[in-house]
Amino acid sequence: MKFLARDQLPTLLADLSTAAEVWVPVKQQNGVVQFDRWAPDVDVELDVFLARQSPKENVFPQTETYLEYRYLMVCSAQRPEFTDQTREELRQLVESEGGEVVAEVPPVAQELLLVADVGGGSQGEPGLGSAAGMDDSAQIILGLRPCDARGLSQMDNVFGGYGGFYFDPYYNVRRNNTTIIAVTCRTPRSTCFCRALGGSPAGTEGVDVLMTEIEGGFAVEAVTPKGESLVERSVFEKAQPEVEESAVAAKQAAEAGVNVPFELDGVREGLKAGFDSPVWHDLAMRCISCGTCTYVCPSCYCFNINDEIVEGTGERFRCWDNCFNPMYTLETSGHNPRESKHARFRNRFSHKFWYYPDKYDSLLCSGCGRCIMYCPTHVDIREVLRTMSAETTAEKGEA
Amino acid sequence: MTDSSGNVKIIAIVCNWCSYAGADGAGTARLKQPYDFRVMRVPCTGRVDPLLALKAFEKGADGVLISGCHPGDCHYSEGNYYARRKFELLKRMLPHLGIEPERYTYTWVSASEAARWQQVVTNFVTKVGELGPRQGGAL
Amino acid sequence: MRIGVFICHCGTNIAATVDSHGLAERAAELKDVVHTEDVMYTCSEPGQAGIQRAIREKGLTRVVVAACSPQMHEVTFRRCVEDAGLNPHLFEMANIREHCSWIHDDKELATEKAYEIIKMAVAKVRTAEPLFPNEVDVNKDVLVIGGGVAGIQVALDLADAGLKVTIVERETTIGGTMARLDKTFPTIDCSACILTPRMVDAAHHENITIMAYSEVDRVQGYVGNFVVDIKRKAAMVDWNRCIGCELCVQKCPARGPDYFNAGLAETKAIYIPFPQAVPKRAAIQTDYCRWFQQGKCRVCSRVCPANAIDYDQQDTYVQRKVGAIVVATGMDVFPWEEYYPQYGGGRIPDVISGLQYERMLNASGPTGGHVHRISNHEEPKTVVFIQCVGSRDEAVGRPYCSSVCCMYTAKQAILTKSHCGDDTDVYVFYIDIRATGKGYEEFIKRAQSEFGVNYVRGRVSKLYEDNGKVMVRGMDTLLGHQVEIPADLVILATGTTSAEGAPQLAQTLNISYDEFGFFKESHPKLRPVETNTAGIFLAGACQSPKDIPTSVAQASGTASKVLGLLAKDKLKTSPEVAVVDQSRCVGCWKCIDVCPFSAPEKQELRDGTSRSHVIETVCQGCGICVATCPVNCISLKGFTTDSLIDQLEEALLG
Amino acid sequence: MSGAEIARQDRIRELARQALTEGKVDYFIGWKAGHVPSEVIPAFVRNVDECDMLLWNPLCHHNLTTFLKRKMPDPPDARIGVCVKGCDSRTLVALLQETLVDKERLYVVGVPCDGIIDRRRLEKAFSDEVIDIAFQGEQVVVTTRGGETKELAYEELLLEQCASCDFPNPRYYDDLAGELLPQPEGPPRFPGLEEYEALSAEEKDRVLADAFATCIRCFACIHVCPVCYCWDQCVNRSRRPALVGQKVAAKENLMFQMVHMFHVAGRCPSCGACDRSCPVEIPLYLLHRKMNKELFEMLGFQAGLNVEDKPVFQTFNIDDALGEQ
Repeated sequence: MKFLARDQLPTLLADLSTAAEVWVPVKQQNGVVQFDRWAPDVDVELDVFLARQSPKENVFPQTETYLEYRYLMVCSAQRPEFTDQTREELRQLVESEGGEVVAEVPPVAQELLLVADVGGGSQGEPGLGSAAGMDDSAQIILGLRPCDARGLSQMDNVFGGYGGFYFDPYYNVRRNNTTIIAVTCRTPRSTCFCRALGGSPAGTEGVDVLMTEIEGGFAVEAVTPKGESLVERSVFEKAQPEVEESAVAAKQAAEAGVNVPFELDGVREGLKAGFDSPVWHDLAMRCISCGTCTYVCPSCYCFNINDEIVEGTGERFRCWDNCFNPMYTLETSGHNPRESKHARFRNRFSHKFWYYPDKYDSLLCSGCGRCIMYCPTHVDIREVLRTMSAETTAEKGEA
Repeated sequence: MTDSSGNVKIIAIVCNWCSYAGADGAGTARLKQPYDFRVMRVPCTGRVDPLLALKAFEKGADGVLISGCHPGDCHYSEGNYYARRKFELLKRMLPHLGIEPERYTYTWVSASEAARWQQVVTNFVTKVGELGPRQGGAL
Repeated sequence: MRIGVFICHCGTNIAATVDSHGLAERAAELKDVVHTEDVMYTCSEPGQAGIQRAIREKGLTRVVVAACSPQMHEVTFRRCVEDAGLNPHLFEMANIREHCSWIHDDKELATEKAYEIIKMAVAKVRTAEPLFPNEVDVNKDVLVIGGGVAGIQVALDLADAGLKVTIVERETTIGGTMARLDKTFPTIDCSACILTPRMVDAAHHENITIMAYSEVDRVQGYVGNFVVDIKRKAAMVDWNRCIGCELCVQKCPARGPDYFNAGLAETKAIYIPFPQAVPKRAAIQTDYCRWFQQGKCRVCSRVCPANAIDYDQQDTYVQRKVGAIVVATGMDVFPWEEYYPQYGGGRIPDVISGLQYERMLNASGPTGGHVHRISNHEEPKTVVFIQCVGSRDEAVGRPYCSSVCCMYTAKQAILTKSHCGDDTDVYVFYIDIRATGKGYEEFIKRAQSEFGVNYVRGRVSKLYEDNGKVMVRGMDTLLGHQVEIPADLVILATGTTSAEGAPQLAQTLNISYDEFGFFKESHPKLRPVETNTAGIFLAGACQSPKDIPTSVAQASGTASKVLGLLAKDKLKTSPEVAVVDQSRCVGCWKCIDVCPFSAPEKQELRDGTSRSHVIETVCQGCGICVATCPVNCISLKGFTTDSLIDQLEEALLG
Repeated sequence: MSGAEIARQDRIRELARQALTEGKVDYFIGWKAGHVPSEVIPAFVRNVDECDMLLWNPLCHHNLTTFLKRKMPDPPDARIGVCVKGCDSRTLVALLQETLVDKERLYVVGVPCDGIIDRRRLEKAFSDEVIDIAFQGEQVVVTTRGGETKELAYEELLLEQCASCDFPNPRYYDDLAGELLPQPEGPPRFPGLEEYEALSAEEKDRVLADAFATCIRCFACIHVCPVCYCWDQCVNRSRRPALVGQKVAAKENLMFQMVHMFHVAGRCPSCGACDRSCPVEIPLYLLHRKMNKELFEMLGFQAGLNVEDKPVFQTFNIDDALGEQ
């Protein structure tokens, strides 16, 4: 364990920012705290309990360009047929344009070929769908809470190829270059329920370094090898025994401030048993079917992919999506299996506590409580889970 | 006045029956006009959603001009009456959105007003030209 | 998708300022463009054949022609591509002539602009979809608005061809301006002798209904299926009973100004404008009637042998369904009094308008054909005509030539000589003599040489009264000196102006009119009697000042166009109409609220919900609903939101 | 809480009970306490014995009209009782003008309102969580989770729009909960715009670009809006036409909000629901309230005043005197 004097925090940040981009919670002009790039004139905001959004966007940007492309007219008026000569001409063009031919579509359309300009980011090596062209510079996120870090770690499974599923190059390039320095909660809110999900206000899942606020500074623990090397820096002092004691006390106080509003056991079963329960209608009554809860959630990861194209030049990018969006499940036929509000509502909770755990062996909720706080109508996930747990009991009771 | 440098991009959305014909008339009369505007033809100004004008700004237009039949002369009798309320709201909101008021105008040019078309376009393009290309831009 | 782009030189009309050949090379690089060529005259026979050949040989699925305005040749090229097997709506025009080459001088900039215009057209045609017209039944009845010589001619031509025609005339009799004329040039035959038989023909024709003292109140519908509301103004006389005996007129004690005689005389409060009126029916001018103004009298009611007087009569409305409408509302005389203070502004009694003089010359007019001075009823010894009063005069906002004044002045000058004798001095002040019709120049010559009319080239600067004479001061520009003539009578060759209320009627009909109130033809040369609203046609002086021969000739031309339209049993409607994507309609019904044509309707689906549906044959394609629909689920075929955005992007991002 | 407030609350409960007992409605929408006393949330009451949980106090900010719009009633043909404040009632009137809610299936309880407090502003005064807000006469007693207590003046905590409210009384209701309040005189007020209006075009551009860079396109503003009812078909999501770019970036986000603004123009009375629902606190009132100010100056129009009026863009007047050139 190390100690960081409070007045040394800017020194640490300055030091860190020489090798990486450093992100910290910052109070914006309108009073909202969001993660922002650190710079010498930026105040780190650790008083406000949770930033408005988790730093999910640092590893999973809301909008991310996969590739840019443009059509080359190889069979235009000048080149009426697709011949070997055309192919050669195309090869030369590709060489000069620095792209990649990904499709040739003669003779049906006869007029176009697709050239990928870049893979992944906005500039760089060719390679469709690869992350080769991505900005892979290192980043350090300091000041997030353990629940936010846990949210990232839960997402890692879906993007990381867990269980042989898809490995997302974009996400992982960022994730691997990211170092997480979490800060133990000082004043948990009534909406917090990390403990109900096996977490803790001083939890270390997904954390590289955990800092705990104590008098005069922070008790600093390295959690991972990445963290070990980070705390080698000279700005960290060797911790005196009382630092450790204060840290334990601070963590215990934080733990005591977090409620356990429901039993996790039985939630999955309850959701399963109550899939068709009319109680979903009552629960969803208040929901206005927007997407706020998923976009402020540290672990919701859904996205969709769009193409936007002007005169042969286009871009393919992904954007966050959410299960309340009608197009989320809209089929090409026009049929939408989740047409009604309650069905979409049901999906969010079932996914977090039933489908995702079944597939990725992890919950998809870290109990930060943002969805409760920022829901325009204050739909309460705890109330939903409690109610659905009761569904099993009721069913069992009847049986 | 005639052909200017081409450093601003201006969209002129005109109705088929009056202003497009007025612009045609101006061409037929060889009335010289500035270079920096592109005409988009619609059947009626009533077809023009103010969001389309905003879309033009979003896509980088430095000025948007909408022109239709004079009130009372709409080929479809009512299109420009509906349109002008929307256009006026847009006109009042644009400065609020950080777009200088000179960058947008809506007006009426009839099929016989070739000279008026020339004057409208010239004035508008000149004003926008003086402001120059739009910088930055929330929209 | 295989787009062909054809870039026209239009001789040098385009090529002088736009590099058409260079554009053809550049356009070949645009996405989906597989064929480009530049053509000397694309609209010519070989030009069109070239397009058709390219469609066949290169398998084009879309065509763009960069040439003149679509208003000029869109129809031409649509037909051209259709003949080659392509849907006509997979064609788009890029206007690089009226909107580019003709308005710019700098070739480089104009070429660049033309390229962008072409790109916009290519972007538009890329999202174009094949469209197919609908067919609607055609009502073969015709409405003619205005019962002057043009309206009568149209009506008779159409009625003779077997169509049912309704003439709506706002005065109590048909006849129009011609009925007020004495003689006609260049033959000096009697106006009434030509016109009144035609009026009677119209009245007796089994296919013609005359609705006099009526006005068009509202027009709905579209070509082939107009619904017209006609207001029958209350004449205060039951015309089904009135026999036109004029007893009431003789006995009526109240007088009012006489429009028919151009204010030269007074008429009775109950009146019939002239003896040969058709229909010959009396009407009360309530403004002057003692019963209506003072609540006593009722003489007409007592003397009427037919018991036709009805003081309680109200305006009534009737509805007519017709397939075509002909507008023949004629013209009015320029109100010179307001504009020419230098001519006394109407305060010098012996200065009168050409039409007033026409009435004075007329044997059944207020003076019985006797020419005299207004001030003292003496026969004039010196008569001066002044031409171009209210014509060719930008100072009074009338830059146009009224086209009839030169000729009617010559006619009136000749008639003056014959009415007052050769010893009467007649002067005509003119700017130029316009005598372009058949026999017209010869007629002028006769006035000068045979009748001794003095033609003085120059404008009259001032008229004033002096010692019982009207002093005419002006410039003889040929001799180059001032002239001053003491005249007994001065006749102003007042110009023509559009008929009163013409702009309002144009708005009712949805047709265009110019700044002077004359109705606009669809194209001055290609579609001279059509308006921009399909099914509405023009005849006579409502379009521009015309003399009688021209009006009648045009009227017959109009009749043939109407016959051409109504020869079909079904009409194809434009497929460029609004269509609702019902899967996205949220049923807010704003479209129904805003449509001027009642084209959208609620349609119940099988699941019991209702969605909007646009009746294609009723939709006129304005797109107001499209701009109003919050979910943008209504699209206007041919002008979809996407195609507009694509064009924006081409113009702004390309 | 004042006597009047308590009387209103009692009356709401009584009317709800009556409506449910008589079978006039399938459920009744009002307000109730959330998971902490400082939080008031929409309540859906189906049983008579639940009526006592209905609340009325200056925390009842939710515009419940939003639960009447398309796709919200469950079942779709439910007969619904609903509480509306003055501002809420104008959104209801706007829906009624378009006949988009069925009057026959509706039972409206109008609640005269002295003003709602700005919870967001209040919370920013504390670093700890506010868990209780109690009303004692003109004072508001705020308690945090850590046990800190502060007394603040009610007047000073009011939402900006409430501090200069033009319609404290409902414009439309079947029954009234409490006595009508005095109707303010004078022209409508559009507070909070002066500072922004005084900025230069460049500065406004900057403010909007910064604000909309933080937008996350969650659709809260649109879904919470009672007069924005296209639901799944919102053109903001549409790819055909592609009116709004799907990238989440400042320009596209402002365009997104423009769609919302122009689509509610003439029907939006600036109830402020969108503003209060935005999770990243974008000052949407700057746009929507301004739009209403302009509409008023332009045509003397105010949205949602009388059921028989037409929304301003669904009609026209030939004599509209506007500023075209």
